[in-house]
Amino acid sequence: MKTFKGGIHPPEEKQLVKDNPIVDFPLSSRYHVLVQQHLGAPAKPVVKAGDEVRKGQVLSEPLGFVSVPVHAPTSGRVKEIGRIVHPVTGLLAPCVVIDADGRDEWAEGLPMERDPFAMSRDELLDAIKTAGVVGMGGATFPTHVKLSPPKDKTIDTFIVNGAECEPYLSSDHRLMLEQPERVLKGAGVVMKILGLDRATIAIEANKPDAIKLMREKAPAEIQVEALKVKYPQGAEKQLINALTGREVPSGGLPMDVGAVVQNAGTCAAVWDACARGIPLIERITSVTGRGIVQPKNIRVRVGTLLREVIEFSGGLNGAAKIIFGGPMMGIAQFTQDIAIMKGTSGVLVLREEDTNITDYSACISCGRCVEACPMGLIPSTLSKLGEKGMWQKAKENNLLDCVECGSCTYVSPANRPIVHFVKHLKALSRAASAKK
Amino acid sequence: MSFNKELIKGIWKENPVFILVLGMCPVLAVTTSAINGLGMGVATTFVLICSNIVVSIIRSYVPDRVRIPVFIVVIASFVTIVDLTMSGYFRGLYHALGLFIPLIVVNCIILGRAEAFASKKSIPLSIADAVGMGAGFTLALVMLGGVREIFGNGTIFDFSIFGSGFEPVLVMILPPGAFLTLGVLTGVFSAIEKYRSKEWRKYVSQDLGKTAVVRERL
Amino acid sequence: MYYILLIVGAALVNNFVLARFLGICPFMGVSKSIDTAVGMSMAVIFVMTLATFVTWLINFYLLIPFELQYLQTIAFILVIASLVQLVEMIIQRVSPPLYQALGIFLPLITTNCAVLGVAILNIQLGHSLLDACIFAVGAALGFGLALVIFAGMREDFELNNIPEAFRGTPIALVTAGILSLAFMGFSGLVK
Amino acid sequence: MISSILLLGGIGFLAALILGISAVTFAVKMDPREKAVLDQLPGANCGACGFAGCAAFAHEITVNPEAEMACPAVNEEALQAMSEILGRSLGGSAPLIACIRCKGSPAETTNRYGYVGPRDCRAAQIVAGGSKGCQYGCLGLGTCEEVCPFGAIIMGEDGLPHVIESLCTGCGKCVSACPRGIIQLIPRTGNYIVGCISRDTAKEMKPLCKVGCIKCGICADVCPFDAITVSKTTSAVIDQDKCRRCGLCVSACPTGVISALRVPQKARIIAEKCKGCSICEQVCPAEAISGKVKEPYFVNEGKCIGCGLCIEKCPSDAIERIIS
Amino acid sequence: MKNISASNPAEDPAREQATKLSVYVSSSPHVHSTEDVPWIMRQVIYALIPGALVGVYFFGIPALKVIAVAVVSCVVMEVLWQKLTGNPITVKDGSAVLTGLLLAMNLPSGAPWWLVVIGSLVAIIIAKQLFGGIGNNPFNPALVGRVFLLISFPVAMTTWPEPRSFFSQAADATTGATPLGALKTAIFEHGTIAAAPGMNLMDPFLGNVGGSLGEISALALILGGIYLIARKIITWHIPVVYIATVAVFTGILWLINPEGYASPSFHLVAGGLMLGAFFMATDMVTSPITNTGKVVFAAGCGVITVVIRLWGGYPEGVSFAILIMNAFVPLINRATRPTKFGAVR
Amino acid sequence: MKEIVKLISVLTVVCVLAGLSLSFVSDATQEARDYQDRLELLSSLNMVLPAHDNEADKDVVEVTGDTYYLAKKDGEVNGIAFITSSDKGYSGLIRVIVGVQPDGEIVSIGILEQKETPGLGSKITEDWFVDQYKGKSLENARWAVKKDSGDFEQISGATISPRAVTGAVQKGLQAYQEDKQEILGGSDVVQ
Repeated sequence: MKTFKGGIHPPEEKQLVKDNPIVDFPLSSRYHVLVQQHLGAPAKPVVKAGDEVRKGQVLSEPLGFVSVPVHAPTSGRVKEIGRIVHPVTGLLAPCVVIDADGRDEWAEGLPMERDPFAMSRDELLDAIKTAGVVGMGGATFPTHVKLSPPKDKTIDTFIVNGAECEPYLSSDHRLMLEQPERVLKGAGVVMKILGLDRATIAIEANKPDAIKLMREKAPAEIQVEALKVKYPQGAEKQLINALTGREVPSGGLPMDVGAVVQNAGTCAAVWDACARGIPLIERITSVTGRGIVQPKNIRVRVGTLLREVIEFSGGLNGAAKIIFGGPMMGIAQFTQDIAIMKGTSGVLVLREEDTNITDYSACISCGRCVEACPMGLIPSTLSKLGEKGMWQKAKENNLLDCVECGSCTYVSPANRPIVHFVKHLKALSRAASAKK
Repeated sequence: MSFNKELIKGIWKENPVFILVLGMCPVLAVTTSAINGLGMGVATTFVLICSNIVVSIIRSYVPDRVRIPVFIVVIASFVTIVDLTMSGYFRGLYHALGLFIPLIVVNCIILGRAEAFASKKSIPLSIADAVGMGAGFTLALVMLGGVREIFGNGTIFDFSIFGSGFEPVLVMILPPGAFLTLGVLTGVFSAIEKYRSKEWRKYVSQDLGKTAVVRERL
Repeated sequence: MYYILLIVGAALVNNFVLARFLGICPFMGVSKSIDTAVGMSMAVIFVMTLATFVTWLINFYLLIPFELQYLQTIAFILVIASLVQLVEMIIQRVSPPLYQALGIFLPLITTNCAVLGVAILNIQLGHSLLDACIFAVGAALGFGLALVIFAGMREDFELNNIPEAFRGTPIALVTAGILSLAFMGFSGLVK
Repeated sequence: MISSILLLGGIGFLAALILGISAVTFAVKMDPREKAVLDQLPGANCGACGFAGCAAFAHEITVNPEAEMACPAVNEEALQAMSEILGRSLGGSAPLIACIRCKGSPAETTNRYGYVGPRDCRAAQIVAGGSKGCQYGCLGLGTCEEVCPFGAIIMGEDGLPHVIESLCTGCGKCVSACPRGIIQLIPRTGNYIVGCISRDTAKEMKPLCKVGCIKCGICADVCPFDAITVSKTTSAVIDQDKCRRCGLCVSACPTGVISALRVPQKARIIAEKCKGCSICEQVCPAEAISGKVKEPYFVNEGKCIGCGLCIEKCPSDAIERIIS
Repeated sequence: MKNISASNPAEDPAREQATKLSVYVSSSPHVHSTEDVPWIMRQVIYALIPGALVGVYFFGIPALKVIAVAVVSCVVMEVLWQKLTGNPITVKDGSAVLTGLLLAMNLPSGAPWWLVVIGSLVAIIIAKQLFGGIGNNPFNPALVGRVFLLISFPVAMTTWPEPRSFFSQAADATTGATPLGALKTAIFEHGTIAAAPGMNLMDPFLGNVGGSLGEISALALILGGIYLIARKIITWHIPVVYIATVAVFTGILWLINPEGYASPSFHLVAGGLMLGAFFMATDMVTSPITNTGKVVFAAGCGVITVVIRLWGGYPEGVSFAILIMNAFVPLINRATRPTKFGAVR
Repeated sequence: MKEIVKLISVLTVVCVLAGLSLSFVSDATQEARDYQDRLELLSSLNMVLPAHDNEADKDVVEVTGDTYYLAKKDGEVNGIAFITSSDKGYSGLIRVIVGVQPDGEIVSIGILEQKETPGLGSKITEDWFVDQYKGKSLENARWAVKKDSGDFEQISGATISPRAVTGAVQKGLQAYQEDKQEILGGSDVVQ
């Protein structure tokens, strides 16, 4: 079975939620739509307090190429442009607060019916951008940018990422099981944009049902590949390496080796955007973990408060950590008053015994992190440098190549927060270069 | 700076061994016993004083380019004098110190003091500096030699201090013992210094606390 | 075989730094990074050999015939000091890259007691000219070895949580002590 | 005897010849300051500074404006001389001093969550923006104490850093290390600072911190020198150039967020010198000076606020500060 | 930066607050493997038990006493130091116990108690705590303690009680030589190994020889080593390469001159090679991080061991070899950095 | 140019002055040093030779490169001292002075120089060790340490050094036996 070098195999814990069918989250009375839900240039709100908005209406306009708009998740009135804690930074960030009118009316002309395969490449890219599609795996990088490689890069490989290597999460799994067509057709649109006649869907071997179903449904030009169950199998660079044997050069992008990777959920969103003009206003999220009473896979509107999602899932039970995303790369939250974003692939609630809040001690140089690092780094050295804040030396030790997958930190017997140290060093390095 | 201040600073505040970490070679090599340390210390002090005097006298006549060679010649002369004198009158010590008598020439302390001090200061101050530095150096050597002799041989200045049941810790009078002892001693010195400054900091911060009270009453 | 033993003896068994305590100042001072340690080692190898060569000649052809052995120290140090300065200037003129690599370490060597020490030891041990030079190379190699090992360890110390009081010189000395303990294992290897 | 003189003289002559010729042939141009600095250094080339000899260190310290005195063998006078040569402080005293602009100890403030991770403010800041309830407040993990090369900052038992005036050199390392910009460098002559930089309104701040600046503006009103500015979204700021160190703002502040670095030194009139001109009485903002014209005036210490205006204005240098 | 993160809720106000909010925040990842430092230390201690048992079997109560004194004094030293310096007490991680056990296994069973205590002092205080405690020591603490003792008290450290079965312990223990010691004497006197007594291989393999109490039985140590490899505490690289280097090196010399050099099989089972290869050289803190580095490290250990054994003044070179190679670890680590993913080739 | 002249003259003058003063000191201490040298030799000779009334250090015979010092009482040779050495010591040369009666029986021995491990091999300088050689001759003793089934005590933990001493003494005795006639006969020749 195809795989890459390094990596770890933490307990999968998918059984909590993987067999629960997707359920629709009921309409809420109020939504908090963060303006900044993507990586890249900020967007500017175009509505003001008191405005009436309809479902799918644009709420903000992108400022720049690497930027996307956000849309109203339902119809209603804009209460205010307020501030809410941003799940990524933990600081207050602007959001559009919408009081739902309960009618849930689509904006004019939505949803439309059109044949994406009849559209031109530019039209498709524009449709994707207008719909505010971003990477749904969690990175939230604007999809249209990823699909517009510079002319000098030849793309010959397109990979649909259905690996879902993060433990606990099953949103992509359920999506592939329940709506394989959206994924496959979306992949077809992406192939058209990239001008390719082949694609690969990569799925970790722990989802045999999804593999089987995909193999049945997929057209001939889309090949389904089973991957060894190993974290971070779904990381772009590792995925490309596993499937093609190519290594994305240090500091480079997948396109440098002719590859484009899109998450399965993103493909589905691309299909909606291109075929029906529906913007990205809802997503499938696994609400799971032993700290939640009824783990569920839900289809939830962007802007829904976490508090409501938790209530919908039966409430908390001895929660010690609430995480947006998976346990390996997700972001811990300190309040329930935050909103679901486009990139929220999961809401994970861990109890104290499932998570890791113990003290760390000195590195004992066991080398396990070196074995585990998929990027061929020496995380132990980086962590020691992090302790001293020596970012220049850390850069000499390939600091910037770290993808923060967390494998090293998972295996560290001294429980060292290596990823945290890496983030710290990267921040110091950024601050220093900003100064100059 | 006063004469007295120059005199005493070498003993603790600018101790050449524990604080400035100069002239380590003889410090480590000859301190297998307290008496050797004393001999080396006295010899070095003698050279230090004499060369400081001479350098201080001739300082204004020496052009920069040949300053170091001239100083070295001066120092080497005194070292040779010590060497010859020891050979003639203190044979036992002469054998014990061995190679390290001629090597006094390259002891950083001597050239360092000649350069840093004697080449700029008057004769009396230079003498004070030399005596102070020499005393500090000797003190350190005797301490180190004493510790090593006590543990490595069970004696101090050749007087047995433990009973016959004592097993000497041989390594102390071997090369590793020299490094370890000096390392631990400098560490302890610096710990004492750190401890003292911590106390002082504590005092300062309490003082700040008092100021805070005053502030609020204002 | 004799020469190998001579080198091994000077480099490992009676390592200049760890067993003979020569050149401790630069050992402590220049061992903070591996790069400088390597540069310093190169410079020491070169100067030690050269100095040994010249001082041996001076001793054998000047001091001994005129019965002036008591001038040994003063003559040697004067020669070494001038020699180092001369070498520095020649290198600077002839090969600027080499000067960049070695030159900056040359002034440090003047007062390196290892250089004077090896010159005097050679006379004391009654070595022939060839023996003396080989002994000097061995000694310098031993010095360099100790220096580079030590630099590697000290670079790591930067990242360790050494108790405050022991940072810097004290821990370097303790490390040298343990290293010296380990090198005791070579004793008896060569007499 | 002759042979020894000849031999040594000969070697000396040769050595000098070589050095002399080389001095001329290989003369290398050098920054004159570098040379002057080198003269001040011990010249032992012991390598203890980490550089290859004194010349290398002299070069470094001349060329690199941030290099600090690393020579362990140099004495205070030489240090002073070198500082003069280079026109900058070499780790000696500097005109600036750091001050901490937050008084929100854990007892006075709230926490948002339990932080698990390295004890470093910068590291804590990147995880959900820091655990302190107030976005602007001190995280209290002691990074400033850690980075201070002079041991001039200590974390007090109140969980806040404190600057030790006598050790602080104003190097600014703590300022750049603090992720929340709480530390500010002020002139050493300054004495009063506002211990808050929050941009929250009084209402927003109330649940988070009991001791923050509530932007009431009383201090600005009371300041006789217009040295304080404050707005609804910026905490009060003291313009240290205008501040006369009278301390009126301290007593006026309702939350006690303004504090003094040190006790103000009060004025005392030297009776022998005082000519009784009454200028001091007129300039004193606190009405602390009284007396009869042409007789020595005196200061009411209880009222004196130590602003020093009288000292400045006195034509006969008859007023001094009480040094305690 | 202080290496404290979350502490006891009672002591840490932030933690207490969190308990009220019942939510913690930390950087990702949020899950962790169950294998922590104490677990690793425990595994190594388990793996040492067979070797220690053989020692106790052949040397009796004194061996047990040495082990007990070493373990207790190491733990006490660590606690004392940490109390004195005001650092958190870390004996719970088990490293001090392990150091004590390893130290004991490197001592003769007849070692007097004060000797063991001095060894523990050197191992824990000088070799470990002065460098900053666990994880920071560049040299293997137990070995530093052992070599310190060997050089300081050569007589006490080379007085090897004769092995006997546990059940036939006599009151007056006689002393003998180790196989390597006997070999060295034979070569020194006669220039040939023929005069060395008792060169059979079975006794040192099972443990029926004189020597440090933990090094005598190659079999028991190999069993422990295999356990460690199976548990993935150590990798095969260091023990296999170390042993192979010794075998190849001595093998070549033996083939050249069987009169002057003992056979490789003898060198493998005699002395502390197995203890060193499986337990001392593999100490994580003091061995290289990468597998390539481990190979280089082990080969160096092997060569130095053989050089000291064959030509040096000491009959055994394992301790010295490992200590010397410990010093090289930073350099080896630098030289054997893994190639990073996507490195431009 | 002027500067060079100054440089040269200053350094030369300093060197000349140094040479002058040193030769003066050397001359002044010459006697004392010679006296110390002789004292050293005499004290070791007196240690190993029987009571005599001549100046043994001046009553010297050289045979095949070895020097023999003769002690005489009333003009009769009553003891011969010679220096022998071994390089089989643990770390370097061991020099032993041996005093024998004309018939080859040892009066006493003394260790002149050794670099053995302090506290261990260096115990060969202790009285109990040295004294055991008294009265031994080639005929009446087995010249090996007890461990090698000889007659001489070894030092626990360090058998190498006693072996070296025993070997050295034996070697010296053998040399003496071989050249005995010449040594005793030639005693009058060299004065």
